[in-house]
Amino acid sequence: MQVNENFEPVIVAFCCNWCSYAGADLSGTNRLNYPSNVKIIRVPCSCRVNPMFILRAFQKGADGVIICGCHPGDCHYTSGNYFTRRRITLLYSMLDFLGIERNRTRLEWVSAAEGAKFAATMEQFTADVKALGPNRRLEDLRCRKQ
Amino acid sequence: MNNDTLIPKIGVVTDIRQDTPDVKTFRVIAPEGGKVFEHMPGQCAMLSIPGVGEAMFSITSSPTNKEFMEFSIKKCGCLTEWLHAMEVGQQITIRGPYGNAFPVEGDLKGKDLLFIAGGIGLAPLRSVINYVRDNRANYGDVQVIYGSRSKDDLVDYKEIIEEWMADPNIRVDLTIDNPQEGWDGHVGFVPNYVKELAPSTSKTVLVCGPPIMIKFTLAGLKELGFTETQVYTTMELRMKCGVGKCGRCNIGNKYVCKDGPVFRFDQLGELPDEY
Amino acid sequence: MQEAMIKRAKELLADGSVDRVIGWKRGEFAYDMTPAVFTSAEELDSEFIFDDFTSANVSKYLVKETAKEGKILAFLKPCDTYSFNQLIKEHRIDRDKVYVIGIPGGPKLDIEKIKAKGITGILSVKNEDYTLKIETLYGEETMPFSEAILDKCASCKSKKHVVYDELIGEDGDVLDSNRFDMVEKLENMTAQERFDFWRDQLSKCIRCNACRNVCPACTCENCVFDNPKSGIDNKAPADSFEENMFHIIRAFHVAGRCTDCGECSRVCPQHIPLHLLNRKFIKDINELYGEYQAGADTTSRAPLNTYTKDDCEPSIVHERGVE
Amino acid sequence: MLKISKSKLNELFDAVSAKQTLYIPADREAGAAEYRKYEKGMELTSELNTVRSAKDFFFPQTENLADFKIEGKTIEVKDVREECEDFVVFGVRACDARSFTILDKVFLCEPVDSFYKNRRDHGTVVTMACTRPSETCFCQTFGIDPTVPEGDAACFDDGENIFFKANNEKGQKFIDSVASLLEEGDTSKLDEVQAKTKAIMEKLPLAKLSTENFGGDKLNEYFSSDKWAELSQACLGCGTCTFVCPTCQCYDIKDFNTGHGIKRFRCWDSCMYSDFTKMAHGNPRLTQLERFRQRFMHKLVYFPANNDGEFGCVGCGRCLSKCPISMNIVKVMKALEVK
Repeated sequence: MQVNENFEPVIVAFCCNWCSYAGADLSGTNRLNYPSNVKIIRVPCSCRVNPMFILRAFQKGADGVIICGCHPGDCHYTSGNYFTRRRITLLYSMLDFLGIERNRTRLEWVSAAEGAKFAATMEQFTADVKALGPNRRLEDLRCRKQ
Repeated sequence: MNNDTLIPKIGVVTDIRQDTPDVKTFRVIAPEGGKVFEHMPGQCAMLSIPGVGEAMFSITSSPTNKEFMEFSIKKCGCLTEWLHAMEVGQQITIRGPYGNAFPVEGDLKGKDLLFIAGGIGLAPLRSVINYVRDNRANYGDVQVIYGSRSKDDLVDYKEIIEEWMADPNIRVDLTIDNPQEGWDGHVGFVPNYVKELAPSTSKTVLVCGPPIMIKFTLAGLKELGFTETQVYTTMELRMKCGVGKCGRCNIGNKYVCKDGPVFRFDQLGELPDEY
Repeated sequence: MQEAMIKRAKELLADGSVDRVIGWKRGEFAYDMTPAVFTSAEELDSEFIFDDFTSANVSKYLVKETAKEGKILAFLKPCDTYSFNQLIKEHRIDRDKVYVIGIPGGPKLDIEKIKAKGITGILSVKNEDYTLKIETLYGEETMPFSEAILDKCASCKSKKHVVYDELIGEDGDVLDSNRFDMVEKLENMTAQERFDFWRDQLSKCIRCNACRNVCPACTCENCVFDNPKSGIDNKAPADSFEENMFHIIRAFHVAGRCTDCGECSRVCPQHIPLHLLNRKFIKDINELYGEYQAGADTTSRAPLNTYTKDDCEPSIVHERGVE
Repeated sequence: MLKISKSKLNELFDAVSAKQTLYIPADREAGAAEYRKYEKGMELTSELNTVRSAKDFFFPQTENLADFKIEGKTIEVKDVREECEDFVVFGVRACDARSFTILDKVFLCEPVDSFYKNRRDHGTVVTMACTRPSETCFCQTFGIDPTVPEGDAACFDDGENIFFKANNEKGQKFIDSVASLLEEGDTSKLDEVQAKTKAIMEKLPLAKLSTENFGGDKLNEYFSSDKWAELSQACLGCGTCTFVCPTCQCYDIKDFNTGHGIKRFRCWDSCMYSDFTKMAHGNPRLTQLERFRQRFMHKLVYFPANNDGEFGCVGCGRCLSKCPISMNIVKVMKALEVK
């Protein structure tokens, strides 16, 4: 696939308050860089992410959506991320079934201590989405900026 | 292409008055000054905050007011909550006027008038009352019976006290549902108060308020000897277009937005009971 | 079969074991039966019908019916019993208020398939030895029974009644159906091909909500798509995105609860194969979390209401099959 | 009468579409036709009618009414209307053609709906006479003759040829624009076909359905009929009947936030939906009974009461074949009129 060098994707990252959100903070305090394309939305737990949020993000202009939660077993609410795992697996599978590019969606477990992992994950994901080009298959034309 | 009524105009909110804990009165003018459009008492306008919603509100100010329009709006849903959060200077969209009006230049002319309002029901009647006050010679006796839950819930209390009560040409009777400190007026529900006052049956009645109040008031009026042809009211149903095309505000074959909102009770009686 | 059903219904009405009967009512034509509630023997005699076209699943009506006073007799086909069970599991139906008589299932016929053969002006449809003799305004037509079978019956998953108080006729078995074939075929396509397939299908959607309103799993009091506070309420697909979103979210909301009764595809006025979305979820659940048939029992936990510590990671989606 | 051989019909389509957009009913899949923008080689369907009605051309499912830009306290209203380009809809059946007359009564009465009028002014409707009515057809109940359809111009099929007749100036203009492809033809076979169709019409299962007992004068009687409860019992509350109906015209106006402005659009709405009349303080039509009743009362009683006896139904039969539970206007009429 041809990569458009000028294309800057919009990445929406849903980050769990108890781990990856703090992980993002840590990567900041450690002066680690991660792409400015990433817009973080803080959620109380990764299982707060309703499938609708993901679709709505794509509708309103996201080119990629990533969900970050606590490592399995570490959930602040005991089991939230286990439910997330099932739910999001099925949703991503459905998006794939509908022909939406696989690399536009991702789920990563990032703890509060993993600032470096957070930065690397975002770096990688942004590059992947950038390679895919703008989101066209799950786009609301009315929201496209003229 | 011609103007389309569905494409709204801009209105600027120039004054916001907190009337009661949940009612605010908004003063609206066109951006270039003056009124956005002319109307007759009883007519409505579609107000909207784009992205939030659009809804029909009765125009509370009298057409004789040449500078601005006013809307008394009770906070009860999504749009009204946004409207209540507005600041002076904010723009809204407005389209209208919609609906028929009270027949102030027709059947009501020369008649003795009795206005009965409950709560926010004063909003559409205020327009008529002020219209009548400004054209006082055209009408006979004018009496207003207005009630609310409490003194604080009386809409436009200031205007009622300072202008209407001071006007020797109209009689105003106020009532509140329950006794309250600092209130030495009448206490009791509007329908009972109407029966107590026993107004003359020669009067034409304009009644507006919550459905339950209207129901009992009408029954009371009938007891006093009033007929349905003497009593007018205004209806409200969900509306989208305002011009009888979107198909939702009908009672039988009449559209409230186009054939209403003002109905005489004998007209309503012919329609199915679905409101 | 119809006679036996009417006879039994009349007996149960007469001895007071039930107050009402839910079944199907004769229509104007040979094929337009309406689900209906009967309260008297006379009504049953004159209007009750059970034939090759009585395909509507009546279990969802029992949500409303069991909220009323009295007991109702429901005739349930095998596939309907799965929906019924699932509704019991979700506490939507009061089991004590229903007397279930299991009746044999299909295969039922799809009038649209007959019409698709260019047969019009249909006056009557008779099944003679698995050949349909169709009397029309333009003469008699014939076609094989097998070509007019409803899609949902063609890939029937089970002839077994999972719940009943009594049976009329024999009970069958869970079938080894080929219902996932089409899903698999799609999975083996490229992403672009899949996208084109679904765009072609979903662009037909007129958002009539028939799929949602007929679905026995869609029993929310206020659907998220009707709720102005959800931010996604819409009444018409104003954009291709909204077509996708409605069907993805609807399928997701019934994932793990959908019994694959196939009503969504049956009622779709535009013939969108909506059941494929639900089957995709069922297939994924079976493959990733173990075989699960919604409605097969009333006690097991729905796959999305539970988890194991060693569930697969979502990345499995990215690793398998073709991109 | 002027005619063209059916084998040359596509030449006519090519000629028309070279000048303006042409829509014809084409097969989408076996047994399901839809109006499509004509492209070279596209075949006219052999189906009697399309799944969706032709009202889409004048009253689309969604359309943009206005755009808003909000900045601080100010709002800017953008009129997004544009003069519509001329287009031709070919092959409209008599029932759908009549539905335009009914929609006109709603949208062209004061205040005129400029969105609708714009399309109506620029659209030419070329109708096609029916030769094989289906069992679900009951247009004759509403005084429609499917062998002589309305519309700007009408076409008649005698099996080999398509004959053309103009019903008004717009239709004449259409015929003139393709005159070079047409030739004078003998209509004797056409008369035969028409007579045969008329004979079939009399044998239709719904041929005896009559509107005699309906109309505005029986408003309260029908409204309070005790049949509604039974009739509406199985209704799912979906909008299928409304959306496939050529005369249903109720709409909703909604706003959509695009992130860089507000789009106000109008879309079809259905009186069968639970939120159709829902207000902040309540709903006058709380159960499906009231909503179901509204739909049929509107078509059979309210509409004729307001429109000189014209009914809000054209008997196209779409709701008969598409209702998921097979409840429809015919069943309602038959149940109610027993009096």
